[in-house]
Amino acid sequence: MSSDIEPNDDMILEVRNLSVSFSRGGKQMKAVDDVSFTVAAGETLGLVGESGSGKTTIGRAILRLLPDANTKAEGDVRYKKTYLNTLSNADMRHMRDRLQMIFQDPLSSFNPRRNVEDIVAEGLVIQGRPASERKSRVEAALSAVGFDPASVAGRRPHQFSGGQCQRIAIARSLAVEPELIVCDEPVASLDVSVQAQVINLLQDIRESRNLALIFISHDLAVVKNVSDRVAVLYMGRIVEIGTGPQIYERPAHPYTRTLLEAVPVVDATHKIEPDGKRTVMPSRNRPEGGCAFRSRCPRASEVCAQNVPTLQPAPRGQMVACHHPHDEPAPGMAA
Amino acid sequence: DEQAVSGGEMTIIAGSDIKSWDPAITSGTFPGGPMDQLDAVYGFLVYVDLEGKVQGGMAESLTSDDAVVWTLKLRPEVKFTDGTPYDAEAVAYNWKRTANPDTLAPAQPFVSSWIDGVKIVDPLTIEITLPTANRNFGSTLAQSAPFVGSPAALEAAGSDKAAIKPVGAGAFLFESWDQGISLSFKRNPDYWDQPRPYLDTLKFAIIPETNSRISTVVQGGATMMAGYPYQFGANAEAPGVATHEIPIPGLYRAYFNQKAGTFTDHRAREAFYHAIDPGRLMQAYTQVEGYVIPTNYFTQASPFYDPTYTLPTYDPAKAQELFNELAADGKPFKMKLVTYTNSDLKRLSSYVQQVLSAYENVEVELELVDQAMLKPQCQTQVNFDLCVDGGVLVANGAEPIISNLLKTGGVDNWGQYSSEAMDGFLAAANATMDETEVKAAYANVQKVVAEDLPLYIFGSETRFLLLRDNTGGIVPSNGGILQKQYLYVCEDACAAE
Amino acid sequence: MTDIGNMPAFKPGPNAKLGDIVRHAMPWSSKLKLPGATPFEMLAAIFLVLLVLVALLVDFVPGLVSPKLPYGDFSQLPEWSLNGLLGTDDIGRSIFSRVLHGARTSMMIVAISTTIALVSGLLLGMLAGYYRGIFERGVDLFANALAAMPSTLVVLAFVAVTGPSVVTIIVVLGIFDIGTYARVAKAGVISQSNRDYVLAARAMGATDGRILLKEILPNLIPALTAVMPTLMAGLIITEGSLSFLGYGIPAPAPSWGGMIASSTDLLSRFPVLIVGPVLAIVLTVYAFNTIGDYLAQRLNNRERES
Amino acid sequence: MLNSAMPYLRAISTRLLTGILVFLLVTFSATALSSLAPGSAAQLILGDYATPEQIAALNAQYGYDLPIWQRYLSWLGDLLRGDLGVTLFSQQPILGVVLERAAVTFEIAFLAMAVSLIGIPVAMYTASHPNKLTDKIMRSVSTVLLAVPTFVIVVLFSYLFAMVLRWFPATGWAKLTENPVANLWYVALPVLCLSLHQTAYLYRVARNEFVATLQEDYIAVARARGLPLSYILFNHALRPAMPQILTVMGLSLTYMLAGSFVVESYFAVPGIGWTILSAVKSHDIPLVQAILSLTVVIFVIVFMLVDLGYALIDPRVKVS
Amino acid sequence: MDATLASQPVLSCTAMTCEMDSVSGPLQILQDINFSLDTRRALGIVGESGAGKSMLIKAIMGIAPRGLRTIGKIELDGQDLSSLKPKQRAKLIGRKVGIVFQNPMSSLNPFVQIGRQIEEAGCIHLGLSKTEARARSIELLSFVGIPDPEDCYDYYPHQFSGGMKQRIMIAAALICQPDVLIADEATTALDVTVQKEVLDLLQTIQTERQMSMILVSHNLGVVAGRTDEILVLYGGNVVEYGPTSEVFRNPRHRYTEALLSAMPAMDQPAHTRLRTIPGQPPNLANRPTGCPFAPRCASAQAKCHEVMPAMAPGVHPGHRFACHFPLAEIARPASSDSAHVE
Ligand SMILES: Nc1ncnc2c1ncn2[C@@H]1O[C@H](COP(=O)(O)OP(=O)(O)OP(=O)(O)O)[C@@H](O)[C@H]1O
Ligand SMILES: Nc1ncnc2c1ncn2[C@@H]1O[C@H](COP(=O)(O)OP(=O)(O)OP(=O)(O)O)[C@@H](O)[C@H]1O
Ligand SMILES: [Mg+2]
Ligand SMILES: [Mg+2]
Repeated sequence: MSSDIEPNDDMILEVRNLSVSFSRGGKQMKAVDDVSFTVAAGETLGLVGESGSGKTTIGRAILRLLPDANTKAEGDVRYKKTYLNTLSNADMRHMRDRLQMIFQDPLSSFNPRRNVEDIVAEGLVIQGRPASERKSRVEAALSAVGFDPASVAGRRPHQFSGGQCQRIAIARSLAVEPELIVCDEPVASLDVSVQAQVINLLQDIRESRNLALIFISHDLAVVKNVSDRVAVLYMGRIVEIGTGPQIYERPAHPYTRTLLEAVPVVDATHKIEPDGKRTVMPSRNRPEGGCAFRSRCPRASEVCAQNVPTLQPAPRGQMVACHHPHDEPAPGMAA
Repeated sequence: DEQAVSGGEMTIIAGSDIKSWDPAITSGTFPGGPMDQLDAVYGFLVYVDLEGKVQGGMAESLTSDDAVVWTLKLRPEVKFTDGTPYDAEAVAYNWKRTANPDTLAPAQPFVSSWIDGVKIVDPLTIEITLPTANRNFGSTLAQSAPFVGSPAALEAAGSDKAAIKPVGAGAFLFESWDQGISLSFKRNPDYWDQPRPYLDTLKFAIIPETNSRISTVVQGGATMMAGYPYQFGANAEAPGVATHEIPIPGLYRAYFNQKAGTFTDHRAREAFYHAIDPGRLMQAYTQVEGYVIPTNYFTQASPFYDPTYTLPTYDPAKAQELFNELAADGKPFKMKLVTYTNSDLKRLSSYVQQVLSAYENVEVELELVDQAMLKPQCQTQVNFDLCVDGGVLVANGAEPIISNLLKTGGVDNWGQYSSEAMDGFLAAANATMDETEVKAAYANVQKVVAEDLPLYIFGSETRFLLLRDNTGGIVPSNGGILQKQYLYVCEDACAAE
Repeated sequence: MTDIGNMPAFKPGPNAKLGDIVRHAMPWSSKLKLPGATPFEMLAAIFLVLLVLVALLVDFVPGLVSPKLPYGDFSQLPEWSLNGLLGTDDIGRSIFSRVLHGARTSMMIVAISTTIALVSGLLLGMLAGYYRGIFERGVDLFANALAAMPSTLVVLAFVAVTGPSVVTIIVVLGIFDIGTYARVAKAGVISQSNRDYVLAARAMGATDGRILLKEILPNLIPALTAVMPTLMAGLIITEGSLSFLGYGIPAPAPSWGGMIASSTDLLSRFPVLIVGPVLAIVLTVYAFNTIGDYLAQRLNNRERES
Repeated sequence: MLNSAMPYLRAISTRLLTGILVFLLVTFSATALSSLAPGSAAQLILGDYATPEQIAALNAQYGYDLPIWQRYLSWLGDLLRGDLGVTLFSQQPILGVVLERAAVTFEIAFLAMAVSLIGIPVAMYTASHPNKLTDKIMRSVSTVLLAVPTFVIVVLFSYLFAMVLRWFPATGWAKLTENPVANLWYVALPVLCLSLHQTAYLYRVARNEFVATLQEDYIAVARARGLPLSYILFNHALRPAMPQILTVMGLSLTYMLAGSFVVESYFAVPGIGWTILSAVKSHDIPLVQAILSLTVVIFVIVFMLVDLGYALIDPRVKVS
Repeated sequence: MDATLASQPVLSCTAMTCEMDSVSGPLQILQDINFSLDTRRALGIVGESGAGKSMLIKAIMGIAPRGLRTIGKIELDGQDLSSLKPKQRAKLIGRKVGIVFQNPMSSLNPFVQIGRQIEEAGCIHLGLSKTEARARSIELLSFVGIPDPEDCYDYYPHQFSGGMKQRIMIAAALICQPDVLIADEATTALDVTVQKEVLDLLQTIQTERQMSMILVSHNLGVVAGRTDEILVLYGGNVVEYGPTSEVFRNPRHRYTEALLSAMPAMDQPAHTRLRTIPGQPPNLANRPTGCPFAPRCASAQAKCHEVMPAMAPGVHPGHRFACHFPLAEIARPASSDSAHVE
């Protein structure tokens, strides 16, 4: 079904038909189901979706960071000319200076027993760089995220605030000079005031180094700000993918619209009229067969229960996996 | 015995369990030991009384005029509890069984030496003709083969010792045995000597801890335990409790290995005697001062005591000299002391080690083994230099213990001591009924002991019972084992002395 | 030993805290860094430090007699002198000297057994926690089997085989603690593996060996040190029980359990003589347990904060 | 309902499987060890005058000369046939002996456990008033109690209560079924000695667990709702703290079964602790094996019960 | 102020300060808090993490951690809470205030059936009988939109999703028919779509039951359309307090304004640079002498570093802020959708 996505050399990353399933207590659970997308050099792809929709799993599957024990991953991940999924562990290790990751909880992504320079230098140590080179690159990376290397020297991660920690995490990734960074909810644990700093920092770095980013977040406003293109995930499948304006201004998938409607807007000019129906949304368990969203979908029909919708071009150019896509502006959006 | 009353129950505390009911396998003379438990079921055929005289038990008498021909008279109408008669046939059967090497009886060498001279005169009379005169035949028999089991029961068990059922004609009937915990007997209603036994129930309780044993008696949880006054301390004065002396002196001794190792050299044995102050050693052992230290095998209380021949005395300078001499000869004094894990013995051995270690050219190693492993290690494997057996060895009436200890190949001769002179004097003492000849022979024995130093003799003591003061009918036999048929529970404190 | 007479006078007022008194009496104790420790914990730490010092330096204590040679008469009651402080034992040795030398015996057993257990437990636990699967099952099985066997009994059986020997005791006791260390290490590895820093290291291209040794291992140390004192206290108790039963350290080496056993028999006549060794073992176990609790509490707090 | 029972069944069967493996491991080690020990049963049965040949012959008769694994297999075979044999000397059926003595040990262990349960309410109280005087006192007391090894407690208590004060019997036993009153009297000291340590241990674990539980968010919620402290303790804190307490109780039960030999041999109580000790000494290997097997079986059962307890207490637990 | 019945506040705090000892000296966790909540009104409390939002709620509820000293007056329904004994106080609050906490996963006791957890406060405070309590909890369960309330009564918390748990928490908070409902970050841990459902539910209940409500959040968007008044906390101080629409439309304190513009908005194009607030929130152990925000404020003057600004009234009635150099009042039509026009 994704054969229409041609191998494209502008795209530094291509994910094709990626499926990941976890086995738990004998049961197989498909966390990612046949996902395909590409990322161009210097481009930011936003991944949004509710909790458990498989965002993190996709990010980790690309970087081959999923646990081996109970995981089964299928599909191709091509980085430039290399198929990452077929590399040996040793070869993959060599790729790691080009592909990096930033985690949601910066503090827990640092070894509490290390000091800041060691943390930032770790990738370089693993890559076997000489000490002198390490020192200069660590300093450069720390300066790039706005630290005075001398003043942070020797300090431990817990002596820094959340925003500072996230900046150190970015420095750690930058030190190895990667070409693509997967950012897994990098600002979710941060306060608004700090979140802005980190987002700005990521944007600056992206521009100055022509970095490609995969930016995972459940905050649609943040994703809108940072992304060139956005993929909306629902239960392990991409339900809509397109450029930011396409998705935000004319969302075609009913789920995308639900998400957009739910975003709390900083607008106190009028009181929100609460939705009077207070019944809970029907269970969020995946229904058997058909479109996974149909149990929550106001537009669901017979066909939704029978056929799994595939990604199709929507009127505004984005791709949407829906039998009944919308073609009107987003709620609250001017046409 | 006047006020003896029937009924009641007594519990004798034992230190360890018996291993089988085989009447041919007996050892130990201490109350609570295996012989004590076998006595309840089998009863003594003959026994040695406090004066050292052989008395009739299940038998009426054992007598001889010339020490060569002995007549055993049995009592009429005695029956084993399985109904078979306790007659000459049964006794002879048991002796034959003991003489058979397959039975593995300790008394096998003794019994087999005269088994061919056994003649059944009538169902109640046996005549034994010894190959050589043995004035101590009766006491030796009482000590080493006193029990007679029902031939039918023994026959039934075949070669499987564990399968032997306790069927005797003794005062009590075996009731139950809880391995490692307790044994229980009930009155034999058909006992020949009515109204004895007096007790309805007799029990043995196995309690390993000395303190626990003492408290148990003090609290009335058991009737009696054997021990020494130093162990009882103030508990002997507790209400309801009495002590009872069994006035037969015993020897504390240790075996020198004379087959191999340091002590094969006479100087080493002598040095050992010189090196340790036996008075202090006894004090360390018992934590009580003022023991009289025996000067030879026979103590002052013994009719055979001869002050002429004495063992070497404490003389550290001399000891050091000998140790140096040994070292100079390339035979440095290096010994392994083996004993079992009893706290008194631990103390004793630690003291020996401590004292010897203060000398130069001396090395002492201790090995504490399980009580059950002591005999195998010392007797069978002869794997020691000095082996200390616990408790005292009853030395009344010289035989059979003295021969067992000192004769070449004697069953208790763990040190493998062997001396023709000694063997000759021991035989001479046995061969005559003449008291002066006996005395002369034993004087020579003491001379050889003082010269050869076959054993390390360091103390003597009599054994005591700690018992409830309402215990009556205490009739010791063979140096300490109470005859169960006489025991009774009295109303007042009849045991208090 | 410091001369008590030379200490400056210090009169604890009614409101003086135990901690002040301790700090005053032992000025160096404030250098012992135990953040947030109560006075009892300080005392316990000081006690353990002293114990280790005693174990190392007992031979150099001036005036202290040998623990193997007679000092006075048998079973002498305590008197006011260095060697007679706790009385003499049943064969006249100084109990005080034996208690101090017993500390060396106990500390040596504790140190070596713990090293054995810690190294093997750590290795097994890390493999089990990191690779899970068959490793984990094997290690669990091993730990369960150890837990299902009464350790004292097994040592008894071993002692029956090899004869009483320090080596046997140390090794068997060490083996019995492997299970616990392995469990703690395993749990630690599993919980650390769930932290993102392990993933971050993988993302940097770290090998399993590097992750285990350089990333995870240092973070296991707090949990391991927190269980260590408690296990050490257990070792002291087990060693004491064995020596008490007569299967422990061979004589004449001084051991607390053996000393208690020998005073037990004479308890009705010389009850005071049991005080020294009992106090030694109780205080030591108390100190180990207290420090163990302190470390566990700190670990808890740290985990809660993070 | 069958569906909801399935996970339990699976959890129990995996436990059982582990249990069986542990059982095999432990009993095999026991066989191996016993065959290495010096001396032999034959030696003890035949007495001190047996020749090495006779001993060897009897060993052959008992099969003690076979290689370890063969001996082990034949023992296993006998076990599967339900034939545990008889004790070496008294020829009692081992099964009966072991069960009877296990009952004694169980009684002591259970009573000690029951006594130690008073640690829980005390823990509840002190945990809800942390760092108050009672808490401090109880903590110190329990630390001190934990520091006194059982053998020291046994020595001191038997000296004090049996020798000096004579309140309780120094040794002995009366069967519960035959004389319950006497049984209580005999059981008092052993139980006291065992439970002291136990109570302190349980108290500490329970206190720490309650302190931790009381810091949970849902306790804050309950407090915010103005619920009284006692209500919160019993209705909200007790159950969450139970799994940990249960684990400790399970561990202690096995500890008490295994660690009972000092207590039992000192008080001459006919339980399995003392029995195994004397059986080891007298090389009664079938008896040792039987007791060890029982210990493992108990261990497995106790932990299965603990698991089951988790499932009963904690509604979230379905499969281990 | 005249005490007419209409403006009688349900809950008010006057000059409330909370202090706590720490290793580095006493911490002023909250300083001089004043606010009052009228009946049927909703108050939003916003601020960064560590600003003291939860502490404020806990201090009011009397469940602050050990060692916290609360000075000042808290009045509930006209009754001064500090004059009550702890037990009475707990009972009063338990009856009059319902509370929903941040983490639905940990706020429900996993060991107790949810029905019991809902009704227990009712049984204790109102003396409801078992059957009454059961009936009422089932009614509440269906009221908060839990399907099959009869069955759910006996379920355990783990059988519900996060959003459902939060609804159950709401039901439990309503059992005593409280006058005030407090939601402390009640939706932070939830997905956006679920957050909307829960917020809608809270708002509906508040109006239906004519309760007062306090909505605590660090997300300005959450309180924006759903509250009447808003209280902005910064480092334990109230920096701005006033009608929600006023504060959002025309923030006067520079912190409030900075916070608002730091948020990425849905109406900005991609890659818009966001405004940042440099520096970090104040260290409570070592507060700056002047305005707590001064070290991070772009327009701070010397005075700001020296003098602590007092709360000053703004133009709009009820709008107060603590800033020496507040932002200018912008005149804009009161009700307009112009915010959405680019
Ligand atoms: N190691 C694992 N083993 C088993 N299941 C897993 C594992 N990791 C993730 N899952 C499951 O896979 C699904 C997708 O998880 P994932 O973490 O990718 O979601 P997400 O979109 O990142 O959610 P969130 O917003 O909560 O981070 C979830 O249902 C999760 O429970
Ligand atoms: N138990 C405590 N001991 C000491 N300080 C505390 C304690 N609890 C909270 N604090 C401090 O009180 C201040 C206010 O904390 P509070 O939890 O009220 O913040 P908050 O605004 O609710 O933050 P968040 O958005 O993270 O929930 C913080 O600086 C915090 O460090
Ligand atoms: Mg995620
Ligand atoms: Mg909060």
